[in-house]
Amino acid sequence: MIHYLLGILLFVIGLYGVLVKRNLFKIIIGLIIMEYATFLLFALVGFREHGTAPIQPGVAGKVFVDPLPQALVLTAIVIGLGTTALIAGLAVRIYEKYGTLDIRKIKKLKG
Amino acid sequence: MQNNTQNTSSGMSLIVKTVARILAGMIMLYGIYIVAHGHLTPGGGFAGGVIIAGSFILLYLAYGATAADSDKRKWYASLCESLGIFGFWIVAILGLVFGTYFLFNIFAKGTPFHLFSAGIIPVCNVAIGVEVAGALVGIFITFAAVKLLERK
Amino acid sequence: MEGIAMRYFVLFLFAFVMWLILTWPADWQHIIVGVIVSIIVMVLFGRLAVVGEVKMFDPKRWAWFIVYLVVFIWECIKANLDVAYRVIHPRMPIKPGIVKVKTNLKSDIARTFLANTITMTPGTLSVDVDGDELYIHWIYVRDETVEGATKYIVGRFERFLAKVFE
Amino acid sequence: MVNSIPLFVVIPLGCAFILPVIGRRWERAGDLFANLVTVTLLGLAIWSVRFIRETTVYHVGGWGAVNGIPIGIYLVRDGLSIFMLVVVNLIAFVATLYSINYMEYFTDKTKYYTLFMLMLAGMNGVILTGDFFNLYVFIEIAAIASYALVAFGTEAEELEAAFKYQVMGSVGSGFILLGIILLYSYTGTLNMADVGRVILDKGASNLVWFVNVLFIVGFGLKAAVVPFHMWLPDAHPSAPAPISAMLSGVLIESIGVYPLTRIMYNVIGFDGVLSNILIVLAIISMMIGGLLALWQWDYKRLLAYSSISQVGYILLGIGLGTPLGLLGALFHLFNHSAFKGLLFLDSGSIVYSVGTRDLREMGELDRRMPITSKTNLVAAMSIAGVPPFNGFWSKLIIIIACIQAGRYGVAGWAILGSILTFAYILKAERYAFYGKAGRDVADVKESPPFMCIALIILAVICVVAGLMLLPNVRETILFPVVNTLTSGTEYIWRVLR
Repeated sequence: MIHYLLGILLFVIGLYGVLVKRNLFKIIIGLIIMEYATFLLFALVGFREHGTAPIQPGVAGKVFVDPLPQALVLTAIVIGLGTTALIAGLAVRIYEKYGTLDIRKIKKLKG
Repeated sequence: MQNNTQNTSSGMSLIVKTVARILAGMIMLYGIYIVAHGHLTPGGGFAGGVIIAGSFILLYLAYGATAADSDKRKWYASLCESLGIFGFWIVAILGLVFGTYFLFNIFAKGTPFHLFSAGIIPVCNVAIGVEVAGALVGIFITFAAVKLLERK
Repeated sequence: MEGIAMRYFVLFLFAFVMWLILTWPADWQHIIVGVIVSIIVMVLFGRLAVVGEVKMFDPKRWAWFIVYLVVFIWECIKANLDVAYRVIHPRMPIKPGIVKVKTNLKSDIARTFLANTITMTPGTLSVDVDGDELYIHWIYVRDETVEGATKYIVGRFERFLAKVFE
Repeated sequence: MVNSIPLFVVIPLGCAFILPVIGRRWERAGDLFANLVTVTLLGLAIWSVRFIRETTVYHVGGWGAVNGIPIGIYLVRDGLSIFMLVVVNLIAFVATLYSINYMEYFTDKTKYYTLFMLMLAGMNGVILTGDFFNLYVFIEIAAIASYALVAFGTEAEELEAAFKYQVMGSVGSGFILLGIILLYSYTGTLNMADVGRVILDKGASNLVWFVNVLFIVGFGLKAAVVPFHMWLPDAHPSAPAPISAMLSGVLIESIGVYPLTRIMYNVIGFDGVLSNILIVLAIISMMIGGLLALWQWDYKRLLAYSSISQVGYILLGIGLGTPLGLLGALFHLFNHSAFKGLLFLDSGSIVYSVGTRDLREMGELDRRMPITSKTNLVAAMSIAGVPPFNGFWSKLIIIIACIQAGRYGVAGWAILGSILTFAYILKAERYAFYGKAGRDVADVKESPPFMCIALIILAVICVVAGLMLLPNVRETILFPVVNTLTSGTEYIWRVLR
């Protein structure tokens, strides 16, 4: 139970960063924390007490760690890499155009 | 980047350059090792691809942003990326073409725990490795170019 | 042109040996893949990685390399004891500073080895290289002049490195 | 033919991967390949309509069920999927046709088509997949491509809009992934049907409720339902016009509304509380979207706010949960794709010819750009709900469904919403095409041929789509689609079988 709470706490910390911070890169860091909180939670969901790696053949009666979340977390990390690269690129281009990273000064769009 | 071993004008100091020059090949070898053994040991296409990209990025870091900033390099990186993922796509639809399922394991599976085993998985790993290496090098070159622009 | 070909071949050998070490025990599958991989590495980095390829096949240089290793280990032990003495000593007799030294070594790889050797020896740390001048951070500056510092720091290794790489 | 199912994802992906290679030397490759792909997919989707009463399951990689437990990724094609496929690929086809001329504006057409194809593959994948993690992956593919497409012009406002869009979109994805993880920890499986089966067996605990909330927030962010709508009015107008049409017309529906509906109805099971939540969100969206649209002077921005309002209608029908409500919602979804796509393409034509998005600077365009103005009129009549056009029928059905369900207040809000729609669209029409010109429009010409063809296709669809309600047609096309939703968790047994 505790790992669910900690994972969601980390998620909320990231969300706080996204909502409250004013610097573009701090917002990005908040997003990354959010992403990684979910990944961590996912990896922990697959954890089994005294489990071993699920690759040995012919070991009956042993507890295996659930391998599915590990594979999926890897996929999710790759997706996270793509989004992070894209958003960092956007932030850099915004910096080129506006000359600032402060989100309060970047508002050509209203609403 | 090719022959300017005496050129100290850009990039890091001579020590870093020399070490990067010698080690880049070995890093790439290790990356390929990870990719090729993706179905036997931890790692695989993505992890190995990142290491392969690391070998190039190490060189670019050592020799400075000017070495990396070139349209030709960017094009090669993007070509690697596209061809790698296209190779994966080809492998994936081979299953469809031969009348079974998309991503069906059409190759012989071989003996477990040998290098040539597991059917299409090593092939897919190689394709992913090429793709990831190209993509990461491309991302790095793009960001390096942006930094240059700012300095001007 | 022959030099270039040799350069590629040297890298190929290096890569192949490295591959065998990684995949040991190697069966025929590993060897086939290893040859292909080594060729890929050779093509991509061959021009860059190795300079002075012919020296590779000179057994005298390898012998000097072993001598150099012995000297390095001996100096290393001495320097370790020296630093340990300074640390344990109640008054901590250190006099840190950065000194400039000169080297006669010409090739990149020899200078790199020299700088790394100096760094790996406790008490000294190479900060930067500029042409034939090295800037060294020294835990106890015995001699502030360039010549004196050169004799203390570089002189210990330079002869052997020159024999190995020049 | 079972093997046609993965083609919806495979073909656009292949096109996206090969285009960067061949498009470097061959500028026109993108135009040719992208249009071929979308035509093929539209044909496949329409051809699939004959299977609309069946549920076909495709096991990717041949990984079927072991002892009744699904272990691979399932692609599921049933009535709702086919309906959505037709909508998405129809708009995609029109958008690519339109892009041939329109994207001459921009520098790198090849990259544009690559991203477009990725987005299309993502949307088709979302629609077809029967696996939760696969759903997340496809949502992310579609979303990442759309972020990049919004920023495609790389002007200051576009970058800002894309940044905002991506931050909100990533937060939404985070919520969705968190919900999926919690569901996995509760059920131990990721297959949608299997998750539904386990929830039926174990009963819905508080965790499932928490997951429901996460999904409503996550997919609500993707669908721009009102408390989570802030990014849409910036992002959709900033994109190139065909992309605006895709984003507003189908993207928010296929990666926002569709998965939410699918999960609520077919996996977790729909009930009164969810229904009330959705109806409240729908009414707020309808009202606030419509009111804010009234204030806008930027034509594309007005249309973007109108999208929020129209998505409210769709959600209202879905929230009602009655067969008639669902029929209205799905029909409105189709109509919204058609007329909002058409309106955005028209705005693109105006930008192409006049060079402004400000309504005050337009005017007198009905004589200068006859095709654009006529098609725009059709779309405007549709969205405003003037009788013979399609928008009228879908709104009418939704309002009747409200009354039938005994929710008279909700019906009143829906009528008010449609009056608002009428008001803002009248304003746009009046200023853009019929009012006095705010600037010199003497040299304004009609847009190039491919753009006009695209406009005419959509206008024809707007006119004739009402025919889908004819007695025999609705029984063959719309009713099976509604059935997949009203049959609820029977989906589980149809998939697992």
